[in-house]
Amino acid sequence: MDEKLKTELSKQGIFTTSLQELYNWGRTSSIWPLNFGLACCAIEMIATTMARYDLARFGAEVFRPSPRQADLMIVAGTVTKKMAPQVVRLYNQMPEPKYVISMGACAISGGPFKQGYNVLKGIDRYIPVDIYIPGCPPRPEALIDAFMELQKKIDAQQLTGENRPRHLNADEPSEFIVPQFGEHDLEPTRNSSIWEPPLVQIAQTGSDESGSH
Amino acid sequence: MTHLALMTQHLDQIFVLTSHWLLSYLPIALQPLCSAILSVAAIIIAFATLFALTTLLERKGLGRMQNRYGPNRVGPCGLFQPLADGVKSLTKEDIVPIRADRAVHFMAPVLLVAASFMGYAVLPIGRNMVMVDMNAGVLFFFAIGSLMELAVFMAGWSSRSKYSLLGAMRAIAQMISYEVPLVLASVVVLMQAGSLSTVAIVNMQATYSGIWPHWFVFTPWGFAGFALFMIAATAESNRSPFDLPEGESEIIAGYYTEYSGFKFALFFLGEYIGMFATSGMAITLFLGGWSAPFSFLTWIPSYFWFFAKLLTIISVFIWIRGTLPRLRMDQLMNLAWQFMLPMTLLNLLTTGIWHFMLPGFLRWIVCSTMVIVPCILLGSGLKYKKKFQIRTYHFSQ
Amino acid sequence: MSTATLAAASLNLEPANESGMDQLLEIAMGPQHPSTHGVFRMNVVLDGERVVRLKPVFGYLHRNHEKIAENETYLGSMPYTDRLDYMCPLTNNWAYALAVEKLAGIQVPERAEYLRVITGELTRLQNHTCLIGFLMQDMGASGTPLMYAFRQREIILDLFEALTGARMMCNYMRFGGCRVDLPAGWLDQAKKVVAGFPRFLDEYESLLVSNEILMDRTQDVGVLSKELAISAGISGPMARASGVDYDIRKVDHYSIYDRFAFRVPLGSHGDVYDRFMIRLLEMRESVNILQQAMRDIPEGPIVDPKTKIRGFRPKPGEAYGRIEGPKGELGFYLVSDGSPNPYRYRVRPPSLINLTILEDLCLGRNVADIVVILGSIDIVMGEVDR
Amino acid sequence: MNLEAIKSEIEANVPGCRLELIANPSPSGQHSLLLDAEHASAVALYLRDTPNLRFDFCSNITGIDWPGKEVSQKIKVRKLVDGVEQEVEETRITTIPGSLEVVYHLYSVEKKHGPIVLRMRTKDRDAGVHLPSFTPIWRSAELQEREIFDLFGVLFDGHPDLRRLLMWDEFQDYPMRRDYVDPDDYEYEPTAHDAVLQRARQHLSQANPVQPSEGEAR
Amino acid sequence: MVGEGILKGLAETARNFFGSYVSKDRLTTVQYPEQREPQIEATRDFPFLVYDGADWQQGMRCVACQICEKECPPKCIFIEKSKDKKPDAFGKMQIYPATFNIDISVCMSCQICVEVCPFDAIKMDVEYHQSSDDRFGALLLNKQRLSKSNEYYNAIHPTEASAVDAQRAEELAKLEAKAKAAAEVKAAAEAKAAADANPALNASPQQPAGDPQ
Repeated sequence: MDEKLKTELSKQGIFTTSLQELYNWGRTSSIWPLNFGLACCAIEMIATTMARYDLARFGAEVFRPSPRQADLMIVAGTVTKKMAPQVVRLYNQMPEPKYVISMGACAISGGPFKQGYNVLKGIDRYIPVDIYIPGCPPRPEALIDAFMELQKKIDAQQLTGENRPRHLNADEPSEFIVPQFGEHDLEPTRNSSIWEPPLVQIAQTGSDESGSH
Repeated sequence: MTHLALMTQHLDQIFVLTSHWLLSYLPIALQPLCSAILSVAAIIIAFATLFALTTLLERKGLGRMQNRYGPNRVGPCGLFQPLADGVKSLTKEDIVPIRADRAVHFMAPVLLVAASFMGYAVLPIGRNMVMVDMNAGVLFFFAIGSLMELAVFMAGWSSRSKYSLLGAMRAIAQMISYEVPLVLASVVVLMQAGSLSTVAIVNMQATYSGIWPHWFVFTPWGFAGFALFMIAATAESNRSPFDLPEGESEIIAGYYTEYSGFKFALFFLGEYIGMFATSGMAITLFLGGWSAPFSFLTWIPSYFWFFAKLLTIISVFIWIRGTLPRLRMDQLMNLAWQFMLPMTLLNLLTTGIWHFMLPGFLRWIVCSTMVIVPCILLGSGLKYKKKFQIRTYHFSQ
Repeated sequence: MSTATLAAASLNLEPANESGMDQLLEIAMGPQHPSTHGVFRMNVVLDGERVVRLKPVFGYLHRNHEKIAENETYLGSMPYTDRLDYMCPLTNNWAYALAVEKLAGIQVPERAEYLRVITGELTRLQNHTCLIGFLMQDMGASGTPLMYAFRQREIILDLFEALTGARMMCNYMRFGGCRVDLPAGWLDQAKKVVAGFPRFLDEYESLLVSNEILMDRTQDVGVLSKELAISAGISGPMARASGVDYDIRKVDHYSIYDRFAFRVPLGSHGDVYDRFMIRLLEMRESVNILQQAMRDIPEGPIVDPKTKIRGFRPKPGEAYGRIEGPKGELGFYLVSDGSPNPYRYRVRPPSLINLTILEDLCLGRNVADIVVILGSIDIVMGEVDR
Repeated sequence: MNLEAIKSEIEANVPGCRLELIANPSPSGQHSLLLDAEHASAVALYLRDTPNLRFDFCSNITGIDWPGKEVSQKIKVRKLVDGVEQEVEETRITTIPGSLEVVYHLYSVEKKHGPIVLRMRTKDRDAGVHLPSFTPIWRSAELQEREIFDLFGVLFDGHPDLRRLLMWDEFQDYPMRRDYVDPDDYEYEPTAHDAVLQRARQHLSQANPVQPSEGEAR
Repeated sequence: MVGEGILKGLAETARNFFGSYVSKDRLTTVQYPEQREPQIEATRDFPFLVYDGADWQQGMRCVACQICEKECPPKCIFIEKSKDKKPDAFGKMQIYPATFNIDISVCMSCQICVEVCPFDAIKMDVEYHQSSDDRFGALLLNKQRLSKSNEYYNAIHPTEASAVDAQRAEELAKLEAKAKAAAEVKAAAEAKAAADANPALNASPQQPAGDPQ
């Protein structure tokens, strides 16, 4: 049914919907996050659900403690290497369709702690991330903003065709490698099937002006 | 006037009449079966809708208690929130842990929902609106209610998860312990009514002296029985502050830790339906079922009163949930065996005395004393035994 | 569904002993658990629901703060201290600034001291309210006390934001003072907030203090003796709940705390209820201090003008500076070798050291008690693991 | 509290102990006592139990890594040069052996005084990293000593449960030592410079041995 | 009496429940996307570069001194100096940043770059709507995205900005006076040296394009 007919019908008082719309509407309107906080950002995440910001307005205050019942994983805080396997495992335990918001600088890239030996430089090395929120920590408004961004993203998803979401594509994995503790670092250090950074463009020549002062 | 009376009567009996009218088109041989199907469908639809509304009410009510709005974006005033949750749950992936007992894992939520719905068979929702007027209705209700324990334990055991198992063990211990005071608290009504039929019990309460109804809750033993019944019912339906089996901060999600998607939604549904059923039984036994609270309000349809009372009780549940912290397992058990059980037994005695004393002021005084004094004594005895108190603190110089 | 294998692995499904001879059940609480206050893990061995062994596992939030600080300038570590105990950034700032001031012999102007006291005590209020909220959450109170706590916290965070520019990561103190002076109208707003605070505390107390369930859950649970508390280095409200009369504000006479009249509440039982009540009482004392400080705050400079922002190099030496943080004794130990970054930078984390006795408190208790005891210790993983 | 007085008091009462007073040049004036490992426990017990000292609160325990270094000193030496005695400048290289140091800050809750700073040093940084544990004396040492073992590799003899505290058990290195080499995990650094740039470049040269062609500017 | 405390607690929650319908204090939710909290002036989020006048390239205050790059604790600033020079607001010929990148996926909003900047060129923004699903593209802010006008700065931090403007105006006035004096001296010298008939070079400083005030 095309949009024109639909608006025409709705003017007549007839509301139509497609399966896709209903499916997407259900998913967007009822995103239950995993009760999962890592560090400082978790406090802002809690603050977002509290009275002042009230994430419940979007129907998302149902923080499920068990990954089996959660839809959204808000990676809120620094992911250390010691924690990374558990984060991936939790993600694997969540049922499809599942989404990940990478909240805060640390979860995106290691943030201020990226120089640390035990800090994972971004959770997207191991699991696919839908929305990134920069900030250290992001304000609760920024989290709500990202949440709405995620809703928009879900709403725009097609159930069929090339661009269908990951969970509807049988070829795409829904579980990812859980890294193992190695003697010096995690093994593997990243999941190269989902994380391919752009080629590091470090000035090979003339770098001294930027490299030494 | 008679015209008005007829109209209100018709309004009161509208569902019964509609059902009769529909059935009259069917061959007589099919009528009992179809009547049953019709009633089952009506109950499932009505209470599933109530479930949806209650989850919303709970979320919004808790929100208001916590100085916020609660869901208000999905549909007008967030009215479609439960619908969205339902759609989402239906379309979620269903995960069965690889080492779980698949059959039992699947059976558990189904059994829970089925058992919790079966209790409604004997609940009179309105005048002449009861599916089966069983002469052992109350007994049937409690028998079916104990099926829920089985379902819960099946869920916990079949998941092969430690948290699930802990939750199931807690649930079994709690539900069996509270079954005893629950039944004993309702026995007082049976003593007085002399019948196990729910319909008879309600009919007995649906009479009035002046404007006042003859609800059992308006007697000392009835009030005590009601209070005890409600405490036991809270525990029986795993509501806060007795929500230990799913104590989120302790054992994740208890026995349904490993459930996802629609099976999890079924658990949710089963819990709420079970809660409605026990509340409905409390209404039937103590609050006069579908009868109006004042004689001059009888023109309002009977089913309205039933649901109004049900919603009031649900609101109290929500209110309590928003306020109280959870008990610990041993405290829960202590409450059941050291407070609830003696109180319910004493209440039986009180009811007997009430029955054999002449109506009058003296009867009230004697029975009230018999209920209140032991309650206070037992309560403060427990308090004393545990030595908990409000403390005073000193300050360093 | 092969996710299940992973689930099985994470939940460690094997019974403690396959032979079935002993009935012990080993469960791993955490690192992802609703009431471990972050990523903390306890390997608990249960006999039924009774705890027979409990081994805490740390390090899930070990973000190498100390190592990073050793490669950072002295000032550069200041914003990192915010992220240590992320519930109370300003006291962390303060402790660090104090340590550096000791190391380099910097004097702090009077107005700056007042600002520090005001922000520090506001932080204490905020921390204690939230702690009680989290404690109640662990007890299963559906979030209502936590919501009230956060309602109040937001009001205090508004003050922090107006002063320092950030809600949580304030980065406010500087060596020899504070970064910015009070903006116009801030003091009046703060006075209003502080004046309204006792009313909130009254409400909070009527919601919680006399609640029988709460008393039943907390009294005589997790009893910590005075001797063990001292030996195990327990500090802050937790030690005072056990009757240890030790408040660094009184003992060290640091900053200008000598000028304020305030009392130090002491508990006598050392159980969870005492820890909870001591914090409530401490908040009332903090309100006292705040009122005095806001009444007396003088005009003047807010930072020692001699201290450089860039190129700050203390002379070689070492210093240990500590303050009474909301969680306990928060200390910073710095070793300087004369370079712009510290040779050794060490945080004395009260949260970690207060956890030393976790197993002692939990043995023989219920699973439900573990979370309550843990909640009453008041940990923040950012500080425990650093 | 005079540290000198405490030192002589300990020396008088704990036979055989060797204490050294380490002065602290910074304005904090927190001087410290260097204990020898053999008598450290006895000294600690003395400090804890003597009625006028009563250092019952071991607040803070820190590990410090002092890697061995070569110090070149220019010394003027009188020497015969070409038969004439002259003052010649000579560079003498002395190797200071490395050690791991553990610093204790003690307070007294009972007497409300402190701090007294104790230090202990290991013999070297490889095999002789043993020090006595203070956990039996102050319970607060339990987790802090584990942390120092984890991050510095000091082995505390007599510790009841000496496991890694923060890093995972399989981990091999001691990351807070000055010569620790971070794992190479810098694949993407859009704003790399200084040390980070060095590491990123190192990673790049390891990951793609072939020099990438002159790419466009970032 | 057993239950007294429980009843007290119930009364408290009931008070809040009914209070939420009448009192603003008991319904603290700010319904975020539609309602906003009043902007607090001191709020900071991510840094931006101030430029004077209308053209961001011309008026950029930054002179690529790289102090902020060096002082930034998490090292999220990257600057490349230009090869040529352009006049700054005071007319002095200065190099400018050829590249100025801030990786806000690392930035921890600590404001140290602002404190150390001697040119008032970098300030803190209040914009937190930065969430995106593009990790590598959207979160690395380049010079153009970082540049914001002085008017914008005045709008978000009025007190601070007017102080900065006043100080800069003062400096400019001083410089102008100095230049004037220098020009006078020069003119005198020129007049004196007129006999030499040497072509005098115009050394008076160029006026900047976009000058505040």
